[in-house]
Amino acid sequence: MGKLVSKLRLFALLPLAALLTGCNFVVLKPAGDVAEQQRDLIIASTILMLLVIVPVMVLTVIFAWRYRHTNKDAPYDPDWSHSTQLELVIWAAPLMIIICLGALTWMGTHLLDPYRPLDRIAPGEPVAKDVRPLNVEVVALDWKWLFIYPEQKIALVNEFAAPVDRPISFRITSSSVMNSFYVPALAGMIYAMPGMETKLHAVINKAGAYQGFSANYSGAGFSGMHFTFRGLSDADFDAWIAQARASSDNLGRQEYLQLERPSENVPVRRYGTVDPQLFAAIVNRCVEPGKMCAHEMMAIDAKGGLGLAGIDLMRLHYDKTVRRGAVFGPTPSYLVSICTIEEANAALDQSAVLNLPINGSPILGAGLPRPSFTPLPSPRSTWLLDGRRPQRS
Amino acid sequence: MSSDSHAAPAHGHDGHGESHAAGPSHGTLRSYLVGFVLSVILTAVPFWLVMARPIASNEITAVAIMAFAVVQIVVHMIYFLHMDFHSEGGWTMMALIFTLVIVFIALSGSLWVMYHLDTNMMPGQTMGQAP
Amino acid sequence: MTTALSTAKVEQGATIFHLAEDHHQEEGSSTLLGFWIYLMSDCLIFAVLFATYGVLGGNFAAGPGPKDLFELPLVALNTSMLLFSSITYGFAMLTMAQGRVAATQIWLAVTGLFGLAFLSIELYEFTHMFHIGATPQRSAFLSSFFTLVGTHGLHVTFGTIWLITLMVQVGRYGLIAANRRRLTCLSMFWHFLDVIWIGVFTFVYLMGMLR
Amino acid sequence: MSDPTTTYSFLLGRFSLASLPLNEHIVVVTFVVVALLGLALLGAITYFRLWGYLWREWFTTVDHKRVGIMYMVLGIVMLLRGFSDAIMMRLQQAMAFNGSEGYLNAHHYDQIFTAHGVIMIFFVAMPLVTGLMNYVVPLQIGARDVSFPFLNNFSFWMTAGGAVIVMMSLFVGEFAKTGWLAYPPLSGIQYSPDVGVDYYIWALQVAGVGTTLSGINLICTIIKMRCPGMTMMKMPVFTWTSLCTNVLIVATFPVLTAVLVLLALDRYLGMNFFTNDFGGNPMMYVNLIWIWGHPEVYILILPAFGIFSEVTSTFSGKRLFGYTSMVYATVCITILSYLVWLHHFFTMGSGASVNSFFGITTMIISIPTGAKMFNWLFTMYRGRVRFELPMMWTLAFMLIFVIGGMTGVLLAVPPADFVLHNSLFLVAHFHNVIIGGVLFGLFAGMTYWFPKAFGFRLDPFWGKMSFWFWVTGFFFAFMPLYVLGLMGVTRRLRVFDDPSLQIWFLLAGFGAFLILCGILSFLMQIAVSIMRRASLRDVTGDPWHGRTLEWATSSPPPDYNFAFTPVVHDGDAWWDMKARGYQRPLSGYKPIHMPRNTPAGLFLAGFSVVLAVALIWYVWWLAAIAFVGLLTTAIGHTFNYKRDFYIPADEVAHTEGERTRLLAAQV
Ligand code: HEA
Ligand code: HEA
Ligand code: CUA
Ligand SMILES: [Cu+2]
Repeated sequence: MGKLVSKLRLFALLPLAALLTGCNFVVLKPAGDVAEQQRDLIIASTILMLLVIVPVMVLTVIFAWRYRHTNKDAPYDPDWSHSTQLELVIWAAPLMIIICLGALTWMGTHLLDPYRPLDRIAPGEPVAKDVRPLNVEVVALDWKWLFIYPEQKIALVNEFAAPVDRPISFRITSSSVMNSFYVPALAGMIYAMPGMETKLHAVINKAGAYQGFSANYSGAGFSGMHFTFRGLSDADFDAWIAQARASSDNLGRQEYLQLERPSENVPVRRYGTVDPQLFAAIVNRCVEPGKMCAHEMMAIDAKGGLGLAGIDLMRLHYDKTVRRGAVFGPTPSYLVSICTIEEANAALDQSAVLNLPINGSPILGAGLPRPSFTPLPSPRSTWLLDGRRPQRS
Repeated sequence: MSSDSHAAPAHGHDGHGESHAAGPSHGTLRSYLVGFVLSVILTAVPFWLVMARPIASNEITAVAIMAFAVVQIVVHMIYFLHMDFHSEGGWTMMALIFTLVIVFIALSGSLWVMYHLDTNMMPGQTMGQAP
Repeated sequence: MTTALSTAKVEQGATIFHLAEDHHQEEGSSTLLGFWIYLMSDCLIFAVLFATYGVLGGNFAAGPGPKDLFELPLVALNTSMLLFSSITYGFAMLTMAQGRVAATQIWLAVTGLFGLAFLSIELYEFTHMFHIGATPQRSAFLSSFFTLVGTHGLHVTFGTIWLITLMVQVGRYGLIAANRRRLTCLSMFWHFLDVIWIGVFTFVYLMGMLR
Repeated sequence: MSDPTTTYSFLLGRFSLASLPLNEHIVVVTFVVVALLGLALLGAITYFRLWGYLWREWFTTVDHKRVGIMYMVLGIVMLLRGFSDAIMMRLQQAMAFNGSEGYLNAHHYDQIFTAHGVIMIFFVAMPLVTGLMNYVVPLQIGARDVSFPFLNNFSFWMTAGGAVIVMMSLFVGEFAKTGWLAYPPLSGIQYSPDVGVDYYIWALQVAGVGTTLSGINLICTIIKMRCPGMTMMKMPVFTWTSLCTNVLIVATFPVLTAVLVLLALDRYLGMNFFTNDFGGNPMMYVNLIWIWGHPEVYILILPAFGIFSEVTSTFSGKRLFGYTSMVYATVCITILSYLVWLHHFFTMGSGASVNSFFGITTMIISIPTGAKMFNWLFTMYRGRVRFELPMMWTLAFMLIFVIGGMTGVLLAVPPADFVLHNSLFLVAHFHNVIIGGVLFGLFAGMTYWFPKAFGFRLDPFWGKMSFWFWVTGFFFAFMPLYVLGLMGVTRRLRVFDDPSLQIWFLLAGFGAFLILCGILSFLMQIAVSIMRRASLRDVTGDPWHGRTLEWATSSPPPDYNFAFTPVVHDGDAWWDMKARGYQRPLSGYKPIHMPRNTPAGLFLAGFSVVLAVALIWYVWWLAAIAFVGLLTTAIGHTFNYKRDFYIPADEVAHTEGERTRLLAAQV
C-alpha cells in the first residue's frame, strides 16, 4: 500500500520534472558574467537561509504532531513559557545567518554595482588592458527600445548586439516615463528614466540571441516592448554592424521626434547614420528645436537661476499632439534654449540690468531697494553634503 | 441600543473633567512671558544674521540660524506646549520623541537617497543638489 | 487607578477581579493625548513637504530663485504676528484657568486678529509673487515653496475658523469642561503651527537668502 | 473611454455619455448584475422594514463592536471584487499566447491589475485588519468602548467612502492604469490625462483620512482605556501588535496623504513636483511613496502575528512562550520598518553604499520575525495542540510564510534584486507573505472570534473545505510564479510570446480556481453556520477555553461589554481568573455611562465622497457645495454637547440576569 502511494507520488512528479527541464531558467542559467555572479549570489543566499528555514518547517510539523492533544504520552507543561537560554538561541541563530548574509550583501553590492566598470569578463579572466568597452546608448521610448552605437554611428530599434567577451558600457535613458532595461541573460536591470542617465556594465560570454525587455510597467504598449540582444563573435558583429550601416535611414532630431511617438509591437529598424548629439539631447530633454537643455538649466540654477528675467521671457509653447495640461495650469510649455553657458551668463547679467517693473510693493514702503542680485560662486548649500559626496569616476 | 430612550441619571457631568490631575499644566504668566521673550530674541537674531550679514561665511551663518531654530523649537515646546515627562503619563513625550525620530529618518533619509540618485544620473556638469 | 482599586468591593478573599463601581472613564480623558497624536501625524505631513522642498528647492528651472522673490522684512513682520498671537493665546489660557470668560474671549479675539494679520501678509506676499509671474507652476522650487508655506497658511486658516467657532461656543455655554478641553486642544494646535513656522522661516526664507 | 482633451462644461465637468463604458460588454454585464443585486438587497431591506433598524443600530452606531463588524463586511464585499479582478488577470494571462491577445485589451487589463492591488491592500486587507482590531482590542483590555466612539464611526464611513469611489470607477469613467503605486510621470497629467488617476488619488485620500483617525483612536484606546491592573507588559499580544500597527498607521499614512496631495497638485494645478520638465523629479515620488509603502505591509502583517500568538497559545492550552521577546520583536519590527524603504527601488541606481545599507537593514527584520516564529514553535512544545480551524490556519501560516519571508530576504540582496525586481518572483513573494500571512491570519482570527461576535461557532466542515482549497490553491497559484520569475518573466504583462510559459500560467489559473472554491466554501461556511446556529450555539462565552479577557463576557457581548470593569493580575487574565475560581457577580449593578449614536460621521463621509467625485470630474460648483457642506456639518457637530447617556442599572441587571439563566440552563 505504502509502496503504491510512493509510486503514485513519483508518477505525479514526473510531468513536473519534465516541465522544469523543458524550461529556460534564464535567471539561473545566464550567459553573461555579471548575471552569473548574481545567480551565484542568489544560490548562496538561499542555501544560507535554508539553514534556518528548513529546521523551522520541520520543527513545526514535528511539534504539531507530537503535541497533538490526542497524544497523551507527550509531556504537558501549561505554564512553561520562558527559558533564557532558549531565547538567546532563538535570537542568535537568525542573527548569525544575517551577519553572514549581510557581509555577502555588502561585498556583492559593491562588486556588482551597475555603475562599476567591469574588471573581469569571466571568472579568472580580467579585462585585457587594450580592450575598451563597447559603448551603447539605450533609450526607452513609448513602447520600443532605441539603441545608439556612438562609435559605430548607427542606431537600431528593438535589436542590439555585442561581441562575445567584450565589456559593454550602457548609458540609459527614457523619453517619457519610467522603464527598466533588462536582459536577463546578460546582467541585472536598471531603471530608464526621462531626463536622467543611468549606467550599466555587462559582458556576454556565449553567442546567441537573448530576450530583453522593459521590466517596469510603462503604459498601454508595455507588453510588446521587447527586443532581441545578440551575442556575436567579432566577425559576426562586424557583419551585423555593416548590415545596419547599409541602411539608408538617418536618425536625426526630426526622425527621432517621429519615432518617439507612441507605437506598439514595433519591428526591428536600422539607421545607417545617426546624429551624434542625439543621445545627449534626449537625456537633456531638448531634442525639440529651441528647447532649453536640462544641463544648461541646471548650470543656470546652480548660479541661482535667471532671476525675475527668467520668468516669462523664456517660455516656448510647444504642443505635441493634444493639450494635456492640468485644468488650472498653463498649457504645456518649455523653456527656450540659451545655447551656451556663456549665453546663459549673459542673460544672467542682463537680468541684473533689466529693471523689470516688479517693485510695486507698497507694504515695504516705496523706495526700499530689493536685494541686489549677484550670482554667488557656489550659491547652493552643497557644503552640507560635501563630505559624503560619492566619488564619480 | 436605543440610545435616545435613556435619560442621563442623577449624577450629572460637571463633576468630572474638572480635575486636571493627569492633564497638562497650563503654565503661568511668568512662564509664558519668559517663553515669549526668549522666542523674540531667538527670532530676531537669525533674521539679523541674514539681513545684516555680520558673519561673512554662508556656512557659519546657516549653521547658526539652524541652531537658533532648534533652540527656539525647544523653547516653544517647553513654554507654550508645556511638554514634560509627566503629562499623560509620559505618553506625549514618548509620541514626540518617536515622531522626531521618524521625521529625522524620513527627512535625512530622503535627502541622502535623493542626493545619491541625483548625482548618479542627472545630466550636466553641476552635480550639487539642495541640502 | 489606585483610588478605584481601593473602593472596589473585595470578592474572592484578597484578590479582586472586578470593580464594584462603574469604572468611569473620565469624559474626554483621552482627548488631549489623542489630539497630540494627531498633531504628530500632521508633523509628518510637514516633514514630507520640508523634504520635498529640501530636494527640489534648488530647481529654479532657469527662473527666479529665493533671492529674487523673498522679502525678509515682510517675513519678519509675519513672524512677529505669529509670535504675538502665541503669547496672546497663552494669556487666553491663563484667564481660562482662572475662569474669566470675558477676558478669555478678549484674548482669543486678539489672537484671532493676529492670525488674520498673518494670513493677510502671507496672501499679500503670494499675490505679489503671482503678479510678477512667479507662480507655483514656474519651477519645482516654486511648487514646493508655495505648497509648504501654503499648507502652513491653510492650517492657520482652519485654526482661525476653529477659534471663531470656539468663541461662539464659549459665549454660549461658558467655560464648561468640554470647552476648556477644546480651548486646550486649539492652543496646542496654535503653538504647533508656531513651531512649524520656525522651521519655515529658517529653512525656507533665511536659508533661501543664503543660497 | 473619454478622449484626453480637457474640455469640460460647467455643469457636468468632464462627464459625458462617453464616460459610461456602454459598449464594453463585461462592464455592462457586471453593472447589470451589481445593479440587480443591489436593487434586490434594497428591496429586501425595504420589504422587511429594516431601514430604521439599520439606521439606528448600525449606520449611526458608535459601538466599537458594530463598527468592527461593518468593517469586516466591507472587507468581505470588496474581496469579491478584488478576487474577480485576480481571476480575470489569471484568465487573460493563461490565454494570451501564440499571438492571441487574450480577451482583455490593454485599456482593461491595466486598470484591472491596478484596481486589484489597490482594492486588495486598501479595501480588503485594511478594513479586515482594522475591523478585527476594533472588535477585539477594547474587549481584550476590558474597556467599554474605544476612546473616541464617534470618530470610530466616522473613520469607518470614510473607509467605506473610499471603497464607493473605487467601485464607481468601474462604471463611470475608468480607474488608473498605472499600477497600484501610480509612479509618475506615467500617473502625471501628461501621460494619464483621464479620470483614472484622479479616482485613485481621491479614493485613497478619503479612505486615508479614515485610516489615520482610526489609528489615533486605537492608540489612545490602548494607552488610556486599559482596565485596572493591566500594565503594558500584561497586555495580550494581539493588543500589543495592534498598538504597534496603529503607531505605524499614524506615522505613515500622513506621508501617503502628503505625496498624493503633491501628485494632485501636479495634476490639477500644473505644478512641477514629479514632472519631467521645470525641475520636477519623479524619483522623489518613488522615494516618498515607499516611505509609506513599506511600513504599510507591516501594518497588514503585525495584527496577523498577534492573532497567531493568541491562537497558538489558546489551542496549545499553554501560556505563550517568550511573551517579553514577542513584545520586543514587535517593537523592533515597528521601528525597523522605517529604515528599509529603499529596497523597493534598488534598481533605480542609488549606488552601492545606499543599496547595501538598505539591503542590510531589510534583512535585519528577519531576526525579530524569526524570534516570533520560534516563540510560536515553543508554545506548541509541551502543549496540547487542538487542531481546530484557527490552529490549522496558524500551522499553514507557519509553513508557508517562512517561504515567502525567505524569498523576501533574497530580494533584499541588491544584486539578486537586480535580476528579480518586478519579476513574477516578486509577485510570488508578496502573495506568499500576504496570503500565507495576512489572509491566513485573518481567517484564523475570523474563525476564532466569530463565536464571540455572534454567539455561535462557524461550521467546521465547510471551514476545512475552505482551508484545504485555499492551501492547495495557494501552492498552485503562486509557486508557478516563482518558477516564471526565475525564467525572467516580469509582472504586469498582458501578452506573451514564449509558448513554453503557458503551462505555468495554466497551473496558476487552476490555482486561482481552487482559491475560488475556497472562497465559495468560506461563504458557504457562513451561510451554513447561520442556518445551523442553534446547534452551533455557544452560551458560555468561552468556546475555546480562551485566555484573555474577551472570553470573560457573554457572546455576543452586551453593549457595555462588561457589567463590571475587570481587574487584571496576570497576562493571561481570563485564564488566571478561571484558575483561581472567579465567580461571576450576580448583583450590585450600577448604571453604565455610554456614548450616544450619531449620524454625523455618515454625513461627513457622504460630503467627502461627493467632494471627491466632483473633483474627479471637474464639477467645481458641486465641489464647492460639498466642501461647504463638509465644513458646516463638522462645525455643527461640535455644537452637539450631549454625546452620552446612561444605561440604567435595571437594564444591566436584566441583561446579566438573562445570561445567568442561560448559563444555568447549560450546566
Ligand atoms: C504583508 C506583506 C509583506 C511582508 C510581511 C513582507 C515581508 C518582507 N518583504 Fe516584502 N513585499 C510586499 C509585502 C510584504 N513583504 C509587497 C506587497 C511587495 C511588492 C510591492 C510592489 O512592488 O508592488 C514586497 C516587495 C519586497 C521587496 C522589493 C522587491 C522588489 O521590488 O524588487 C523586498 C526586497 O527587499 C521585500 C523584502 C521583504 C522582507 C525581507 C520581508 C521580511 O519581513 C520577511 C521576514 C520573514 C522571514 C525571513 C521568515 C521567518 C523568519 C525565520 C524563520 C527566521 C530566520 C530567517 C532568516 C535568518 C532568513 N519585499
Ligand atoms: C492583500 C493583497 C492581495 C491579495 C489578497 C491578492 C490576491 C490574489 N492576487 Fe494579487 N496583487 C496584489 C495584492 C493582493 N493580491 C498587489 C498589491 C498586486 C500588484 C498590483 C500591481 O501590479 O500594481 C497584485 C497583483 C496580482 C497579479 C498581477 C501580476 C502581474 O503583475 O503580472 C495577479 C495575477 O494574476 C494577482 C493574482 C492574485 C490572485 C489569484 C489572488 C487570489 O489568490 C487570492 C484572492 C483572494 C481573495 C479573493 C480573498 C481575500 C481573502 C481575504 C482578504 C480574507 C477574508 C478573510 C475573512 C473574510 C476573515 N495579483
Ligand atoms: Cu532617476 Cu535621476
Ligand atoms: Cu518593503
